[in-house]
Amino acid sequence: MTTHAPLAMLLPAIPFAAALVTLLLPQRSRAVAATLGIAGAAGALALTLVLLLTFDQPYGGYVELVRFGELAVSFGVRVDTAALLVAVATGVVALAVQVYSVSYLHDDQRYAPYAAQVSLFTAAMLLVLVAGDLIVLLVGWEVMGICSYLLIAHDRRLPAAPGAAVKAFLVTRVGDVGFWLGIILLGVGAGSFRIADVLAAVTAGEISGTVLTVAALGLLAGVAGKSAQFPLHTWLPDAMAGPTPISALIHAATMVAAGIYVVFRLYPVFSGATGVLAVLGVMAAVTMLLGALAATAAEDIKRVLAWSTVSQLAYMAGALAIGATAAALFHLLTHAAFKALLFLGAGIVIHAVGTNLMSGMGGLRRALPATFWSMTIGLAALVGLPPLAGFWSKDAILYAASGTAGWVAALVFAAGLATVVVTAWYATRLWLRTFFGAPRPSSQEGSPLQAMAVSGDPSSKPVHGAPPLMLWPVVALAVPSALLGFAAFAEAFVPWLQTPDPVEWAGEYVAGAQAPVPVLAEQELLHIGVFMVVPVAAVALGIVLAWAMWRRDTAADPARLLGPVRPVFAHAFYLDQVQHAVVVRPVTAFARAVRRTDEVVVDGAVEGTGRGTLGIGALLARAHRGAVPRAVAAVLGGALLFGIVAVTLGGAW
Amino acid sequence: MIQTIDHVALLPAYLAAATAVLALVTDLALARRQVTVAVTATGAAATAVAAWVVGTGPVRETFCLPAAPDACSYVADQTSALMAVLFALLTLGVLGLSTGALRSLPTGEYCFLLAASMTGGVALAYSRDLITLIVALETLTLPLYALVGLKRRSLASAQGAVTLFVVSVVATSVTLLGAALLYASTGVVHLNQLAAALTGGVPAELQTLATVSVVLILAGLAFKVAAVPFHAWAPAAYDGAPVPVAAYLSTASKLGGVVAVLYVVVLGLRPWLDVIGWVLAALAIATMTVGNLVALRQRRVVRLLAWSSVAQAGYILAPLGVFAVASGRTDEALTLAVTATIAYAIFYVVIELAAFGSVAAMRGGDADGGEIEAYRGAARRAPLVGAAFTLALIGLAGLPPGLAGMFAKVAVIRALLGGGAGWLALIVAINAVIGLVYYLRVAALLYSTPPEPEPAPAAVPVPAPAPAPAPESTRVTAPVGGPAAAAAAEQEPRPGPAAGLAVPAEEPEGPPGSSAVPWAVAAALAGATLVAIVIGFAPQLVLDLATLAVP
Amino acid sequence: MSAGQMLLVATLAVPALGAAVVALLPRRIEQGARVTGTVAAALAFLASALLYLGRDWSPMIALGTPVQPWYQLQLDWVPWLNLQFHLGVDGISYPLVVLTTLLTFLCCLFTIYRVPEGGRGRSLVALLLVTEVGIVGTFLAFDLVLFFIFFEVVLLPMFAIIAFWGGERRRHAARKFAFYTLFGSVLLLVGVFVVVGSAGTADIVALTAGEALTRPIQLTAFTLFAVAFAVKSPLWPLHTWLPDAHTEAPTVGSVILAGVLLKMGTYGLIRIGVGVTPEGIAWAAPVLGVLAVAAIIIGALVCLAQTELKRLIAYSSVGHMGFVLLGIATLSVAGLQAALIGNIAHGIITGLLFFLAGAIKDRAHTGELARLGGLRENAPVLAGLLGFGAIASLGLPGLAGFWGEIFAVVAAFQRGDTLWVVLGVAAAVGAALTAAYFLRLLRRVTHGPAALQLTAPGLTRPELVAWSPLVLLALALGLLPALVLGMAYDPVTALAGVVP
Amino acid sequence: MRPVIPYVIAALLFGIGVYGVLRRRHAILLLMAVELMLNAVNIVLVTAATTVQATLAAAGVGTPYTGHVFALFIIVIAAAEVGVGLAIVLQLFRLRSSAAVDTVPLSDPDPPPDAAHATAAEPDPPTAEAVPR
Repeated sequence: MTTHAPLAMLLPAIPFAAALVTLLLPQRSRAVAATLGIAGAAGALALTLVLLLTFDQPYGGYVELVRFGELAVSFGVRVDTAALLVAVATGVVALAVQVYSVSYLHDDQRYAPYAAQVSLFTAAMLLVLVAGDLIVLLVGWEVMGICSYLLIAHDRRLPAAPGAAVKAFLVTRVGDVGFWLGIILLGVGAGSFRIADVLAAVTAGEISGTVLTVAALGLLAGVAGKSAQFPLHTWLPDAMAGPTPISALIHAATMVAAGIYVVFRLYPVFSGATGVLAVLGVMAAVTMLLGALAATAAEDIKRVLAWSTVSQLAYMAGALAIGATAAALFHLLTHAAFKALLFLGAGIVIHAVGTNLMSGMGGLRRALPATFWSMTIGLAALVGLPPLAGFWSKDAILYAASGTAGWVAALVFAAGLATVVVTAWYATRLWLRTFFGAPRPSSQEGSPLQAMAVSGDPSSKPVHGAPPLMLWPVVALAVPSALLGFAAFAEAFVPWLQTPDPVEWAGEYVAGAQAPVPVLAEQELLHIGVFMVVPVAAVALGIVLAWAMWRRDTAADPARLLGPVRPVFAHAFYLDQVQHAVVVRPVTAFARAVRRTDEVVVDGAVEGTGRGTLGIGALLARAHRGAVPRAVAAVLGGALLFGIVAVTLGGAW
Repeated sequence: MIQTIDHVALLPAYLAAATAVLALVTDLALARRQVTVAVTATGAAATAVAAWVVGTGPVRETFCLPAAPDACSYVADQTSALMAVLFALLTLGVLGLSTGALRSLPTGEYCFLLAASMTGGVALAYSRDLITLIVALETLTLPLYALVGLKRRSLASAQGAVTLFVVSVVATSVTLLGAALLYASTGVVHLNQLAAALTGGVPAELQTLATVSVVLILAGLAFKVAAVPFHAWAPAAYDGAPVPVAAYLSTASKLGGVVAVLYVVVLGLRPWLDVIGWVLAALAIATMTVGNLVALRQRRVVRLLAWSSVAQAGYILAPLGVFAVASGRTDEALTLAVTATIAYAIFYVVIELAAFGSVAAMRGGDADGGEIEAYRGAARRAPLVGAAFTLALIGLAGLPPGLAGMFAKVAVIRALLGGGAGWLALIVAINAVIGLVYYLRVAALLYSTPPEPEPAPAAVPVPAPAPAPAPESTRVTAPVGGPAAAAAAEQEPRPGPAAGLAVPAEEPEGPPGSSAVPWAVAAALAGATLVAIVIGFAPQLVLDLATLAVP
Repeated sequence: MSAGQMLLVATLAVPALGAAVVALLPRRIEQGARVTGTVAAALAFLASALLYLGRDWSPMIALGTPVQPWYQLQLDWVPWLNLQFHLGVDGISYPLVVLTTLLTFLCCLFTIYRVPEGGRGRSLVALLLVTEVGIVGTFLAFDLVLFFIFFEVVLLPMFAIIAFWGGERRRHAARKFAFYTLFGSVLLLVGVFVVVGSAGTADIVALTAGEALTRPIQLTAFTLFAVAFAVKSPLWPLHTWLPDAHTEAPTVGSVILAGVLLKMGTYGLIRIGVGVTPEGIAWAAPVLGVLAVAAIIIGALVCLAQTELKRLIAYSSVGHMGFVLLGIATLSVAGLQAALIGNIAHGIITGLLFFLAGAIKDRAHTGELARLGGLRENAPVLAGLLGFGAIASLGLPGLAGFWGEIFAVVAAFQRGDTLWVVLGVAAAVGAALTAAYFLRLLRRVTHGPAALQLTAPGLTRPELVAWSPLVLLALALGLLPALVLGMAYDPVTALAGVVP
Repeated sequence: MRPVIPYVIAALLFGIGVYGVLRRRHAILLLMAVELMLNAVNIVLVTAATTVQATLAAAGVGTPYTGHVFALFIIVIAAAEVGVGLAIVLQLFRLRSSAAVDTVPLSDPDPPPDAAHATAAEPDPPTAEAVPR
């Protein structure tokens, strides 16, 4: 049994090295930066595949970094199939994004730092995936956050970008406060930060009761922040201000999925803590519906996809809440594929049309045929049309929800089913408004469609065909979106998705030690049976509804028929404004108050003592302004005073 | 029968008196300034050497009572030797500083009065009974009235002299009343006999009388040290007097007060420390606090130095305040406290001499201290003198570049905490902070940008600012010497006095008529600063001397 | 005089002589004086770095005294005051000494090319060297009275630096700094002699081991020490001198002030507070903890409402030192180690931030956030560095600031009882607030449209040379905290053993 | 038995002296008051000397004249003080044509532009109490 711990440690190192080298390059060298970026992503992907193929059982390896008292922090890895599968997904999407960005940002002269930051992000994501130590996991976790901050604010032209970047980082950072506390409670409780020790301690019951619950809730807060779950979801739609490939990589496939992955990896902590999974379940249900409904009324194509991501992540969270960890991970993988595809496709569409708003699109199926077909596959997978990947993974979740006892499962199932309908609705709306109907002139003049509309000839090719470097990744991603579902049929694949039983290999692996085969909790992923009809019917319902509303007036937006509810959905239930009013404004007001008190009271006291001393000095000086008799009086008076006091009190003390 | 008199013990006093007479005769005979000053200087030096030589010898006692041979009026032991040497050296130093001022003062009278005052000081050092002590104190003070009023046609000088005279006379009468009542209640005058009488306890009905008399004596002596509330004369006298006389007032005259208090308290009133302990503590606290607070508001340099010397008197008396606490009255605590007082006194007089020396060197000629504002940027024109003045000021504040001052304050705090008077140590600490406020104001002023030479007619005696170096920045000229000189001065020994002679050659001379610093003033200043730096780096020398000198 | 002892003396003597030489050079040689000063600073840095080699490799914890200096130099200076010229270095003080000499060297190097207004560069270099003597002396002193003397040596040179080369209200700020710090150090003096009075010796090595001090003595002494060190490493209520001093000080002054001057307070608290008066600090630990967390929260909130660049960075120091003091207040090995690395990290990062703030202020002639903006448009490298500094300072994991903050919270949690857990949580919230105000700073200064045109926006070579070591150190310490904590582990474990 | 009357006389004399010192404006008269105080001290000393002499004579120890010697010294001191004092007051009178003690300020007057040298003859005698600064 060969363990590849050192190799696994190398995994985050490759893109990190690429990032460092690209950062040191002068800004002008685009070609070198691009190649380095692609090489980094490809290298990581290749190494992951090697590790996956030569994998036989989970292993870990640790190098002690630093010791604080008896708590040590060690740079360690803990590799299992789940980690490697998500790593493969990350690698694929990262490679696709690097290739795609080369042409998408062809006119951006700050490409080198952009490529470096993407590589750095990939390294951080891989670090989170393979980290064997909670603190190292936290390092990867926060470096991802800062990379998303830097990349959102990358585009100089968008005035909203800096604000969105700060909002993204701060909302996740608020969640991370809980994450910090969770990790610290677990580490202090277990006496070590290694995940293996922590899980062993949890299962052995050393950490239990309120400590475990609070730690789990803390981790949950961090996950909610990072995976944009209610109530910390407000940053994801605004993060769309970043370049589209970034939205694809970070805000669709990898970073937002990291939260779900951490819950998967530390599952014993959550299952051990009473009531935490219930909280997760409720949160998931709420977020599912919230995301889907908000997507229905969004006008910007990227915001639709962002809200869709929020609701799909809620699916995965729901699955975790009811114990279907394999289904959750399976949906994570399929979602990574088709959501990345959709975003990159949207990028091509925006590139072609020149605007994000769907009002400026229409009838693009002939102008961008390849994009049209791949996005159709993507949308179909998103909706869950059999036999595409989305159907199998979402169906697994719904089936698991229906099969598990308890009100949480019922809630998840109900919300899931409703969301399937709404998802189908907005997906079809997007599909029809972008690719069908008459091409609508976008508000910004000079867009290629403008030319097409003016010339009245729909068939004339718009100036911007999809450049090959952007098209190939989209098409490539279409393959897993379509076929990944069938992987569920391969019996080797299912155990890969299982969470290895924590107790079995709690001990770290010294290279070469014989590790027992993990006993798998039998979760079967696949079932063919009558139950499959229910979700398919829901999808059909959603599609027909959307199609009917659209057919009435192909130029107008089907969302207009939502009536009074539309603005509520468009502003996502005004949660953004609520968050601003409840959190942001009070904190800034309190800060101003604290500053004033600090300057007036504390500083005032200090300056006051200064002025007071000078005042007393002035007083005494005035007392000395008299003439000589006053001095003589002072001498005699002083002698008299001292005499009287000496006589009366005597040597009393 | 004729009392045998030990003339060797009396040698320093003889030499001092002889100096005074010789100064008068030389002035009468030759009437040349340099010769008179030279004679007085050699006389002072001879007194110092004689006092040192007598001090190293065995303890010599003379003028003893026939009946009680141990009760002697004139004792030449180590304490007396140290004090006598200090008086002589201070007189020598002040004489050095006076060469500038002597251009407009009657040299003969000046030197005679100075030597007479020195004789009083030397006699005070050796005195061991109340009569000799008070008479010596008067001999020390009387010439000062005249010295302060010596500036002809200067109203401030005359007013200063009258202030000093009136308050001093009243204080002396209070002291004399105290001494008389003490003699009435105990029947003895010699300090060691007094101590014996007080241990035995005074008859009950005379207890209050004795207490009052002791307090009155302390009040009178506190006047000499310019302790609050007996201090009001100091600012007017210092400001009116010529700068060297102000130097003498703040060093020698104050040292005389301290010596008198020490002898009376430690030798005479040893058994009654509990009675007078709180008096000393109250005096010290009042003096420190009032001295520092009023000094904050002063606008003239010499007045500021006067108030600062009032505050410093508070620091000197502070260790004696430890007697107010029972744990402070043990022998071990007493030695600690007295050593600290003497050490602080020595550090203080050296730094004070350097401070007044710098003022004399900067103002030159016979000008008075002048406004503080006039010193703005003075350290740029005369970097070395500026550096010495800054070092002296920082020494008085008790901060590291002025290591001597810092060790002095550390010794006081050590003595207070050794004797268990923590609260007094805190008060001294707080006063050190207040003290830094005005010392730093003047020191920073020295190095700040000098005022544009506006055509103000004020005859600023300071040599006109050197042609401003090319302004390399929009700000007015940068500090030429730079505070680094002060900081650097602390690091390596100052170049020999010779180098500190005239203002360094490269410093282009101001307009004609402004006098370069006379060599004697520069020598005295350089000597004082050098001594300050040496004892700053090796304070143990002073502390050993002080331990030896505990009476 | 062994090689080690020679190095100890050299680390102090070289800058002192350098300052003297620079001050006494004739006024014509302006540039030359500054270069000699920088050479002296470089030699001092070299000597301090070599201190590490000279240590004996014997097992760190010899029996007996918990303080085990690598080597020490002990000469009698003033027996009457129990004062010995007793220098020594060990795992705790070595990183701080090297940080001081490095920062001073960088500042002197920086001053060769850019002299702030208000005075000549040579005087500034001389004063920096004297300040270095004071700070390094404080870190090397193993005698309480000597510690006090070096504690005070720093005061006047720093006053002069602020008062002559500072900004608009430099006089007021310098005076406030001088009197506030002197107030602290005179209390230290009284505390020192409370200890020396009752223990009979001022030798820190002996005092840490011995049980000479009774409980009441330790309590009174510690209260005095606590106030003195709280003034120096500004603990919240006693911090108001810091914003004025840092804002008005010239760039190099702010770097030294924030970089190492604050560490004298925290180092003193560790070496003397924990070492000499363990019962005192054990008794006062909760109060210290609460004030530290108050410093974190209030520091962060005030920064959130700040409108001036340098003042914001100054107040951020109050927050960061809050974390360090929380680490010390926990009195556990993890807490003290968190404090040590927090010290070094804050020194490096805030030093870099002040260099950058100074550069921005020189180019934009204003520090007001309202008028700055869009720095990355016309000065991308400077904006990038400011971004790096801000991100490092907000405690991004992987950079130096993170370890100090998280392990202070870990140590608080390890104490276990509710007060400390609440303090830990509050500190974690404080860390989030820190992220908020730094990102607000970046948004105001670097992002957005170019607000005003800068004079000579490009970075000059000397600036890059002066700043690159700090950037590299921030990254290196982030990835390898063992650089500092490796050598500090044994002495800290021994020191923590003393606490009851 | 201790003689009481001389002490009472001395006390009264000292009281009058103190009153004189505090009330009198003219320097010379103030000097006279001080002389009174000193003479009061002399009385105390002489009476104390006699009582000491009486007690010591009984005990047979012979140091009888300390008190008297002290009185002599005080007379000498008083004489010296008067000598110097009169000279100083004269100088003040010549400069200010008034020897009123209460016009001699303790603290520095408001610094007129040229405070260095007061002009020799003051044109108008200063008012009773200088304007409070």
